[in-house]
Amino acid sequence: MLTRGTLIYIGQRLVLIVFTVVVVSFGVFAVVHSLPGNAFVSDRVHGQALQILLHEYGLDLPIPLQYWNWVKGIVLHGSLGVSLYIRGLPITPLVLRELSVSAMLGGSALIVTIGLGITFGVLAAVRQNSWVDYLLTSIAVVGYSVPSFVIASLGILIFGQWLNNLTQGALYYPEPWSGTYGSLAELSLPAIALGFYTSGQITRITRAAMLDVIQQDYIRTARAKGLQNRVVVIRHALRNALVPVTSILGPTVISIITGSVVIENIFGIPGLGKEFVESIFQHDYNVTVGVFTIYAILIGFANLAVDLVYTVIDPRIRY
Amino acid sequence: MADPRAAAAREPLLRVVNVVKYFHAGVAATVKAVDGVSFEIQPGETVGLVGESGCGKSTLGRLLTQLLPATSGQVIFDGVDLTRLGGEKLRQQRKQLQMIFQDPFASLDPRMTIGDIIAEPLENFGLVTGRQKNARVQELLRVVGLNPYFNNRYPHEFSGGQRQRIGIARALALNPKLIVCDEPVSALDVSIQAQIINLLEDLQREFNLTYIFIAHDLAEPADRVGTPPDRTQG
Amino acid sequence: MANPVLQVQDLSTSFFTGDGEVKAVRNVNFNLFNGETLGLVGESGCGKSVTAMSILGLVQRPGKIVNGKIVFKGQDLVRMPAEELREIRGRDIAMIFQDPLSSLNPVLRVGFQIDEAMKAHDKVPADQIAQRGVDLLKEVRVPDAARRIKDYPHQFSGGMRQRAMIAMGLSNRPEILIADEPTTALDVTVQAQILELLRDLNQEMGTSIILITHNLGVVAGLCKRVIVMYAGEIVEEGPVDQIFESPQHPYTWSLLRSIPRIDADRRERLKSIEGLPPDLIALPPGCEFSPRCPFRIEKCFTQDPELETVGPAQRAACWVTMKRAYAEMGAADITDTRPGAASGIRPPKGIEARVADRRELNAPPLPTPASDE
Amino acid sequence: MATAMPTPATIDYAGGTLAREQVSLWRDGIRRLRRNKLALGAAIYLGFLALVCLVSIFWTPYKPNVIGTCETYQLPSAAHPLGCDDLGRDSLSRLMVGSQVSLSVGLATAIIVLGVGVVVGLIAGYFRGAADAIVSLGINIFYGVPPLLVAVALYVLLGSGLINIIIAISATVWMDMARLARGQALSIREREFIEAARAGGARWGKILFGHILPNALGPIIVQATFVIPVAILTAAFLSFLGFGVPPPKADWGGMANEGLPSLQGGFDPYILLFPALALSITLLAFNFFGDGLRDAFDPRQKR
Repeated sequence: MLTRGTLIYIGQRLVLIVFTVVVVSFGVFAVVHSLPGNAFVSDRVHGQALQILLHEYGLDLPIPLQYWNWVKGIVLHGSLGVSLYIRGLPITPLVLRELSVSAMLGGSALIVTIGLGITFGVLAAVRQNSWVDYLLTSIAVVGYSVPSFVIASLGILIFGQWLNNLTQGALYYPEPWSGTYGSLAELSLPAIALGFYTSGQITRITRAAMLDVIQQDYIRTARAKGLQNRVVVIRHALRNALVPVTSILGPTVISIITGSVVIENIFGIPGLGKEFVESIFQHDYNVTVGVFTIYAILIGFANLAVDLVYTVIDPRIRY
Repeated sequence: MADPRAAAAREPLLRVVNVVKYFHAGVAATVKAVDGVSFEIQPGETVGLVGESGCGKSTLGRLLTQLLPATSGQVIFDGVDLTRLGGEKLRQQRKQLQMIFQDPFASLDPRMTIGDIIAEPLENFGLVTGRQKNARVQELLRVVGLNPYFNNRYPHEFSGGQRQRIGIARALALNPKLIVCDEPVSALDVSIQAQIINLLEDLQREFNLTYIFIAHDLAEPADRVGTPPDRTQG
Repeated sequence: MANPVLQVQDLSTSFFTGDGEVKAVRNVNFNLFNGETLGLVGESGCGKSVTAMSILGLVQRPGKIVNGKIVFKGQDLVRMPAEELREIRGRDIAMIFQDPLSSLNPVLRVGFQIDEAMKAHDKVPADQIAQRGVDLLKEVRVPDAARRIKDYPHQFSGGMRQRAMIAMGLSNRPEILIADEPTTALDVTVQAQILELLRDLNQEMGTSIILITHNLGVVAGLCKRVIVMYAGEIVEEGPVDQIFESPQHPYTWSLLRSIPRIDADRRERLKSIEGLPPDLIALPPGCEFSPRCPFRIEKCFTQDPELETVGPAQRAACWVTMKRAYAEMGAADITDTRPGAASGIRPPKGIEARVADRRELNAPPLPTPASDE
Repeated sequence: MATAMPTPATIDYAGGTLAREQVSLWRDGIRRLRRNKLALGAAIYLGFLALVCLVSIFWTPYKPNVIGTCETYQLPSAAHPLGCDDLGRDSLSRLMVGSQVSLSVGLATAIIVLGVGVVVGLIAGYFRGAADAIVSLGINIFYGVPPLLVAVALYVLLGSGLINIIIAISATVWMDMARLARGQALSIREREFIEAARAGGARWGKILFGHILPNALGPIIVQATFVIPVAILTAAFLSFLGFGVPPPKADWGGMANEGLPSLQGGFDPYILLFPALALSITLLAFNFFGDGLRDAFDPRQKR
């Protein structure tokens, strides 16, 4: 249902996304290019040779001008520039490939998160103050307390060492990533380690929202109509409880992106997050800026999508 | 506004001239909450503003006390046009012009003792200090029929009717000339409503107050209704 | 007034909270007759809504029906399995609530919510549900029903929402409709329309109605018979005319006096009931109204009165009763029969209502009416 | 001002006594918190942790940074209850010292965020208009990037060191607090008692800090307790990725990082396990405590 108001709203949000992306990319651009030391330090290039290299990559220009050239490159050629570490390698195809890996991992983690979180939350609320509730809420707190690298390490320990013979390597693979994207064995452990953290938060919010909604007058009305309990819980309560749950989907996406940086590094998954950390260590700043920019765009659209989901769930919200 | 004091005793305490309030809703839409209201009140009078909920009468009450700025029009209180005042000058006028709010549960700060609530207007104008404050608060509590030793209690310990008495005590603290009562009893049980109306009547006699009474119960036009408080309630 | 369609017998419902057992409803007995409109009146917290919720089995934890029977068509609803009771809810006994905005699900269309009530039971054939939804909205006089049925609740006005609630309640042609403060959240003009609607529906369909309200004025317009509750108990019941004409319980009398009247002399003070209802966890001994009662005698502090017949079909739970109070205290009889007429009556001199509370009872009792030796 | 106001004779003290006798909201909340066994246990653990942290400043069983205190990869033993790491340092000593980093990062970040976020948020929410537009834009921009990456970038810019880590983390978590304070200010400013205060002639400073802040304090404090674990977690992530306090100073995230290769290589898993456990239990304790606090002071909780 795209009304005129909604389209205007989407337009406004796109402007905001562009603005944010520009601010973020410029900020990061300025930060990394003003860092002490530059990409060529590790190559032990000095003096005249360094000046030539800097000039070749346009790094001797004032930062605003460098940024302007960078933006021009994106707009005119769709190019995020070239790598300074592997000198001259175009970044764009590299990060796009890595993005697809990360997206696969993040998407699987999102499914884990939402599926587990909402199921646990609803069950805990419906069985409030029973052992089911205590168990599920405890799992949730553990979920958002234990760092994902701990979960990942435990996973490696359990499935990679203790149970490796038993599971025939299912759920675990030795580094490096094979490249067969979507293989369940490769994806499941990282996705669970990544999604577990946010699923705890979704459980908590879903439970709280359900408990709140169940108190509402319209739930009493639904019961007074003689509806079956299942219908009351799912159609009347959960539908309303999803409104606050939706509100943390944006932060959830951000959280998963953050987590993926760590998880990709542990499991050696060649995604954006691993690339980001490597680019920092390698002073490959064009890549750093590129990754940041892609994340900013991604988060902008994720938040926009969440806001549009709102209008589907709650008819009172119109833009 | 040439020397309002010189005018005869019939000079109205409050003169409202063509007050308009629009709210902006969305990009292009405006809601006309109050659209050109005019009336006058003589000292000691009680005027009822009656209308169904949503007709803008609560907005009007806030325009009279300048808690909301009017879009246009004048609110002349005691010869001074409040709509032209701002900041400190308007604040000074509040000494004369107080308000009793509709919801006795929402209009008292839950984190303050009722002593502090009642004394707050006095402290805002630097009118009391230390022991004086306590004495004055206890006096006000007595006036509205509450136990004066409740001054260290918190609002949630009181019933709706008692809370409304606290709100009345706060409005009386500055010895105002005019009190705008915004549906002061509509949130109370019928049996309590009468207590509060009676108290307001007593206080009016006692302190020579002028009331503007906002109510929703009589289906009469919201222009100028010279209705006494007990008639506007149902 | 042939046979009762609903019999409530010795109903007691309590809420078990951390502070103790809140006895919200205690030993309530009444019958609802076929086609009758019965008023259930009292201040907030007197147990009238809990009584209604108990009938439908909607009392939620920590609340629980601790005693009593609710007999509907020969079956006891209290002991009925949950699934059977669910079938009765909405089909045979429907309920509408005070605040129509919060009582309608905000994310579902009005029409869907009405249809859903029919789909939950097999009373209305599936292929007729959609049409009947529109017809019902027309019946409760929602203009442009065919279009409005697709709206969401927030697109309806307050009065329209309550009409939609009523349509929902009536969708399965229930035998009993319980209306819990159906007009309290509405403007006066809309209130009148809703009451008129309920009266018409009662007359046209013969639905029995229990009307719950704190406002005796509302009862006067709609009900034939009224039950007055105080602190979880029935204190007086009887035909509306009679109760208005000669209330026998001092609480009813006080309630009637506190209804403001448009034709009253404006110089006259409104009558109020001083004090507060008792704490339902720690009830006062004796009559629960005694701390606030202007006519109490010493017996009232120690012994709880039972309902006794005080007139034709009228019963009250009071040791004194107004008849005696007036006769023995020298007051005139009540003659004015208009609603609220009783507000003109003053208690005899010397027993002006005074505030009292359980905590003050250690002090010497108030001047009691001379008598009762 | 104390002019005699004769009391109207007809009114006795209305309602006589209080509607309900009740302890204040705060004391009520603390009573509920005490009953929450998990929160109580968490509080006890956190007290113990604070003690360990204090002790570790002055004393540890072995020198935490001295290489070759014992055999590398030594398994737990009586002399070294938690074993030794890949460089032969005593793990228990390092674990104790590591608590300093976690606790100081958590607390310092919470304090910074409380100061900055609350003031910024309250001002934006109360004054609305331009102030709100600027603050909201700032919040939105910071929400537009993954916080860990921002922290890494700032860390690289500012250089290593505890203070820089705290600043970098604060920059990534202030928004939640600012948004909460803004939302509270926006909603509380519409409540009638704020209107009543204005009608009584209160100035904005009094309204903002005398009325709005005390009423928003509950959620703000609860939010602050959640800032602590998030900050500790972020610090651990940073260390784990190699952006922690400079070696040889011990911190849990960095210790876990050092333990990862040995785990993957099939060596001593305890090197990773113990710091991971310490971190997890600490975060769990902060979260349980925060949850307990929120439940105890949730205004909707009635009892």
